[in-house]
Amino acid sequence: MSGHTDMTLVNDEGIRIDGRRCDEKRPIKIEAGVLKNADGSCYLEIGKNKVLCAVYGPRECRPRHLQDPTKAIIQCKYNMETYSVSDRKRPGTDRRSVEISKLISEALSNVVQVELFPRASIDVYIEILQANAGTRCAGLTAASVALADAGIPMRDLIPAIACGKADNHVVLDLNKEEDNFGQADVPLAIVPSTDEIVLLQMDGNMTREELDHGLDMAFGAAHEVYDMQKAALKKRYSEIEKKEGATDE
Amino acid sequence: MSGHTDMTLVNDEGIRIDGRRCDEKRPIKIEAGVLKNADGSCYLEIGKNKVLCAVYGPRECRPRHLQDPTKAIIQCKYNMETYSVSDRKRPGTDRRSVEISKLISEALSNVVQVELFPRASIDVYIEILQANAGTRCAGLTAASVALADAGIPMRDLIPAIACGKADNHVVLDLNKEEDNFGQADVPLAIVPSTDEIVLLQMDGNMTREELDHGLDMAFGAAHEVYDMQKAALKKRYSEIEKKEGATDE
Amino acid sequence: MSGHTDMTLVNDEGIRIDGRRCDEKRPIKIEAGVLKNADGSCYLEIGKNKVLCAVYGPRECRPRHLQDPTKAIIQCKYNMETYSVSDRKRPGTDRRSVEISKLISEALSNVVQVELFPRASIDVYIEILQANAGTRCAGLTAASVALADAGIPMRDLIPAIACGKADNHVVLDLNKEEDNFGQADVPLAIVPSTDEIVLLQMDGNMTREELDHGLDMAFGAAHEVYDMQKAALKKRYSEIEKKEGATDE
Amino acid sequence: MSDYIMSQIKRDHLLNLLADGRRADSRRLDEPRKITFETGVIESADGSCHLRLGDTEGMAGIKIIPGTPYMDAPADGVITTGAELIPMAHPTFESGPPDENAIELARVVDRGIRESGMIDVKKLCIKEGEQIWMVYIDIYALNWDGNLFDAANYAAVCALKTAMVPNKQYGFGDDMPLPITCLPISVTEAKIGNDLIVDPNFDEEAISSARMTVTTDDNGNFRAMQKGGKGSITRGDLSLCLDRAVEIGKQIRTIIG
Amino acid sequence: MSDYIMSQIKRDHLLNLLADGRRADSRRLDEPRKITFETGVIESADGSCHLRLGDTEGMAGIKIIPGTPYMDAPADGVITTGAELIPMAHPTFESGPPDENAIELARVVDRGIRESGMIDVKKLCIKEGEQIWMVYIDIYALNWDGNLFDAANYAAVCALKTAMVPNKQYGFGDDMPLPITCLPISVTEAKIGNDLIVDPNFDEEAISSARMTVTTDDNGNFRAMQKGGKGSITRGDLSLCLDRAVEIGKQIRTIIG
Amino acid sequence: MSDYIMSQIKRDHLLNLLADGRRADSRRLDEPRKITFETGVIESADGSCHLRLGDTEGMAGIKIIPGTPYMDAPADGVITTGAELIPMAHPTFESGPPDENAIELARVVDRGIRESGMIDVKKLCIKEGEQIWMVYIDIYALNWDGNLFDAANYAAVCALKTAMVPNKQYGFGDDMPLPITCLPISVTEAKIGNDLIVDPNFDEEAISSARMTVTTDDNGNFRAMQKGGKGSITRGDLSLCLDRAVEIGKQIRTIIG
Repeated sequence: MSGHTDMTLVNDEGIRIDGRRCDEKRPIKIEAGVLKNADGSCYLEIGKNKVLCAVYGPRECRPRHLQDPTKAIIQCKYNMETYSVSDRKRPGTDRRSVEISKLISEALSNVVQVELFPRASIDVYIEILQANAGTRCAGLTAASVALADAGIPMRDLIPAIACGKADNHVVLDLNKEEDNFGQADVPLAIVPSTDEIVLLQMDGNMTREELDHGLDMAFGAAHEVYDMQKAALKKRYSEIEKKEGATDE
Repeated sequence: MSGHTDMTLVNDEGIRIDGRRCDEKRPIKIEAGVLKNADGSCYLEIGKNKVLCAVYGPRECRPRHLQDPTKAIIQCKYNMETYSVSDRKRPGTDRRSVEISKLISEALSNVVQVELFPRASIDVYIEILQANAGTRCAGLTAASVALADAGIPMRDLIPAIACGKADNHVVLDLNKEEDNFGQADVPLAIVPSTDEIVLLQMDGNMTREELDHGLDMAFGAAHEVYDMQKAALKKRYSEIEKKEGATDE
Repeated sequence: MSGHTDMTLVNDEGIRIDGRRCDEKRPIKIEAGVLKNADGSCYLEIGKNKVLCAVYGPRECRPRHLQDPTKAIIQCKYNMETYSVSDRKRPGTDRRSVEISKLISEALSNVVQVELFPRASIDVYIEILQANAGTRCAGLTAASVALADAGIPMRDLIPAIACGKADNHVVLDLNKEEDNFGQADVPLAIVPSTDEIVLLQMDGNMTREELDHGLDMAFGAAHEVYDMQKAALKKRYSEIEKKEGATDE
Repeated sequence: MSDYIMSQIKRDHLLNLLADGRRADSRRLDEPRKITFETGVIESADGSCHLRLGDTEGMAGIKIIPGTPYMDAPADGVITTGAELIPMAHPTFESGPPDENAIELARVVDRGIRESGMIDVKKLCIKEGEQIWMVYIDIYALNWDGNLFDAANYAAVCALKTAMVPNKQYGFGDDMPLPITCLPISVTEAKIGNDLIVDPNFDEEAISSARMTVTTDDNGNFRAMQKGGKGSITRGDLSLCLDRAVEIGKQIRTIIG
Repeated sequence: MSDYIMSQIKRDHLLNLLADGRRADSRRLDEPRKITFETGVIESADGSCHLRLGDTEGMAGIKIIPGTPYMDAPADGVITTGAELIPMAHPTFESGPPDENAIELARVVDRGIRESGMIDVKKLCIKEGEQIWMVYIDIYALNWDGNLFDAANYAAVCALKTAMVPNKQYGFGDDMPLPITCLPISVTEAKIGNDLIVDPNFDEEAISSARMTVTTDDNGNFRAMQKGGKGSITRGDLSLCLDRAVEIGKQIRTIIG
Repeated sequence: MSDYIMSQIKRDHLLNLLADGRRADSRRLDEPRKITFETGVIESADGSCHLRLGDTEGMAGIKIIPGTPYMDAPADGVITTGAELIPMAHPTFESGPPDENAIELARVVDRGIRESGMIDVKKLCIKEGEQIWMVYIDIYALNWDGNLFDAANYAAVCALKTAMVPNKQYGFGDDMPLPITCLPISVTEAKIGNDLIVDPNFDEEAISSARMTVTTDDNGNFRAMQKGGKGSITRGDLSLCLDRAVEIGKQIRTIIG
């Protein structure tokens, strides 16, 4: 978020480096149930981001001192693979991934019916295979699909998407260049049925008007992402039904 | 403790860099009860050293395998803040602080009536805000005040102070230059009521006569420090009484 | 195992750098019962390798979650002392020592009657005092002697020795130069009474014929090592008897 | 009486008060606690501040050291922010490397300082491509009574504002003040029931469902935000937080500015 | 029905099948599972391969970065291999640094690649004594259904085979393929009772007493071997493993070559 | 019979003996155990010593390696001392990084060597400001029967005394002995009841309340001291320790000198 670059991020026609308009999100692909062992899983692409998410649980919470006698805890591990970024990332946890894991765990706690599973742990593993700005939103979007795929009771899904600012334009869903050299980044995640905000961060420089405009776009786009989440789950269920039907014959 | 420097540490009149005579300790300020959450606390300055100490306990000892079924254990953590020294100290524990924590825990075990609290832990946290030679003595002196402030039964307080050698003079309470470029440093801590030695280290080069002379000075000075410890606690108790009196009205 | 060097590893007469023939192993010295505290111990030299092994157990297995309710587990720690190699080795565990510790534990599990000691741990500590190629074989050979010295029921001992290839000759028991600049290294450990293979690794480049030839030599040499293991234990038992006899008088 | 029952009683008490628009310490919902602070307290630091926000107490110290620039910004100084929740500050804090709470705290403070451009890193170049100044901001919680986010932000800002670049120590001429362009001020609110309260203390934080931190610059522009906690906020809540962050930020700036 | 009884029943079932020379998924004893793979799937990597061996699934990514050579090989590139058994891949895998299983896996794959001379490290010199290419091979298990050794080997080999040295990114001219001399292929067998079966799946591994991995080069020479597990193999077993490694290695090479 | 009862009986036995001025192994109170040692036992080290003090047994190895000097001492060699209480040496020692006992041990030995000026670090300069010799002293406990402090000190001193600076290996000319100026010898006593006993063994340490280590140089000057343990010593105790450290130090010097 340097705010300084010779690069033109948004041209005079309001078109961005990757050909998008300011209010346009990147192409998204969501697939549920992609891994055999996990209780639930999801593969998600948004632009050049590639994210894999697996869910295990509810299962015994270890270490035991983390158990909550009144409800399940959600333990998310966000992890970037070493080759997912331009410089090789050192393996292992860093401060950034600790913060993101915490925020995603908290966001998911809003919709998962944790009170049904006292003392249990619901473990969410997010692997960033390829990163291109927006991985925390991509990971969270995939995570709620994987949770649903695991059959874990939820009151809603969580779609996430960022807005921000680049070359003095308020833009939706920043790409890598806009993230590096733009002026602001505002990741947002909501509960679509109530429009509650469950994840919100911002860094950069925005006026109140810009921020309101950006959030309007992000709320709208989040509802579109929500439709794609539901479609991916519908497709998954119909595949399972087909398989089970086939087995019945 | 290089023993080599072009600096004159003690001049022909027997006056040291900071204007002290050889048998003079630095100005000391002790304040008990400075932190709200801690069960007991103490802020101490000696020369340019600034030390904060908090005590929690007796409380449940964790991890459990450290519990002693016959008495409380004293767990001290001595920690230097990153900006307390001229070069930035890396955060986290190093070998020096592990050794000092161990020695202070052992020294305090002499006076705390640990046998009254089987299985418990008494936790002593010493933070070095600013270091200028003599922090282990400063930390230990503050710790016994903080323990008393916490109302933990003790058979005495522990004052601590160093003697040493610089420019071939036996000196009391070394400052940073004398610690870096002097010839010997001898931290000492005693139980004033019995003159037992509970902490003693030495490095450098001293003859028996020099050492005896230094220890004589340090024992004397420790008794003076003891008076200041008691005064700080008396002040603290009278403040508490005043407050409680005020509440009664 | 670079395979490239200007050094002549095996000369025209088939004689190696250290004067050995291709099928000749280095001088071996084995002594059992060398440490006072350990339940069993062994000191072993092969060529310039010097290895010390101590065994403790069967004893309580900690941490508890590693306990096996049906049998003892064997926990081996292979460790190189910092000065055992030409460059100073950093203290602590590295990936190589983790792998070797695992392979030696697995090999020993073949002969120790672990089913006699449910929930217990048998701890094997191997310290490499001086390394000169072949330390995993030396360590494993010493370990089974130390286990026997500890009186732990075993169905056999395990001798270990390497074969390999250097200057296009198949050779027995590689030395350091052959290990660094030779063409293949094949550590082997067997159960002599049945000729079962319990440890086998290989890296380098060998044809089937070369490998078969090398293994023939290594099997033969392992039986010779086995005789030396038994001799060391016999010597140890007779010393113990002598002592006990002396005590009886 | 058990801890659990005590905490239930305290909880009910606080919720009853809030229902009347009141708080246990008689503050208004949008009223931060009293701030007292002292700068320059640590001579071994290049800048320092001991700050109290009510009974929450912390120390920020600045160390400025020559270092090597990053390849992609060869003339820019480097900022590094750390926060330690040392066990001195609260019975529940544990020894050891920073946990997720300490890491989040440090990163939120860091973003406020970094993204506001508070420090003009362009002026921290010693020799382009070779040597720049590295500014280490280290924050220690000394006593935790809620809202460490704002206490840490204020302490760090005050310490930076009064910090000197130690040119002399390294033979680069006279010491100079750290190049400061503005004061990023965070305002943190807790959501309890349907209410948002500014600068929650420990008891209030304990019963809150969500936390919202908004950092503004001298112009009232937004420079950093962070929602925390396992609950949610509404768009209306956010709007109130943004309004208050501007307004209260101004007040705070008059106190510490 | 308890897990223990389930596993006993499964065990007996598999042993009964093997007594008839059959396997639960109707493979022959010397028949590996189906391999499917896709290379170049990760644009941010210099080489990559997503590979499935039956239901075992992994990803290998290659990063090629300029670095400093070792003193004793001033003109040679450097190869580093890591493997992570991330908790995504199996309910028993745990977060944290690689354990002994992950380390053994990485080292066995590494030895196959290194000792076969698959990568001509002499051609990875940028400036002798100063700068060489460092080739990082990172392997992630995504779904574990047995025999990670072969899956990791095949994924790494495919990723390397299609990797490009990023000369352009560092201003050294045009990108070039990584200099590959041969394809080291491992074949892993599990010993169950007196039988040796190729490419064991999870259930088969669970009841096996020993594991034998043999890696051959294009000429059918042996380049790496590793016996694992708490059981033993006979010299006759080894002979069979060596024969099969050559034969099946050839088949695999036609699939991924 | 329980361990606890055993240890009580042993304790009473030792205390009864001490009341008569005797020790279980019939030593006088001020009599150290027999020292046997062998230097040069490790060819891969630049100096080494395997030493026994009674049944306490340890190994010290020296590695001397070119390195970069510290900024504030550009022409001085660097000394680093490590000690490992490996689990081989006693059933209570655990694997892992050095704990507080190992750290204290290493630091006390280090101070004796460093503060006595035993090694003339001024003579360990290769090129001022650029390259100096780094002397690594690594001590391993092999069998612990009490008083590791003295055993480690003696082993390290013997290893250093016989160490060679490996000039040849690095092309700096002929090897030379490490520049040694004196032999710092520590004498450790344990306080049991009101008695002080020299060189306590394991059983004696177990019932002692305090430990006092005093290190002298060839002139009988004091170079390092360390009181340890949860008990105290009197000024009179200290006086006795100082006297004995000089006297016994001389005896030890004739043995290992």
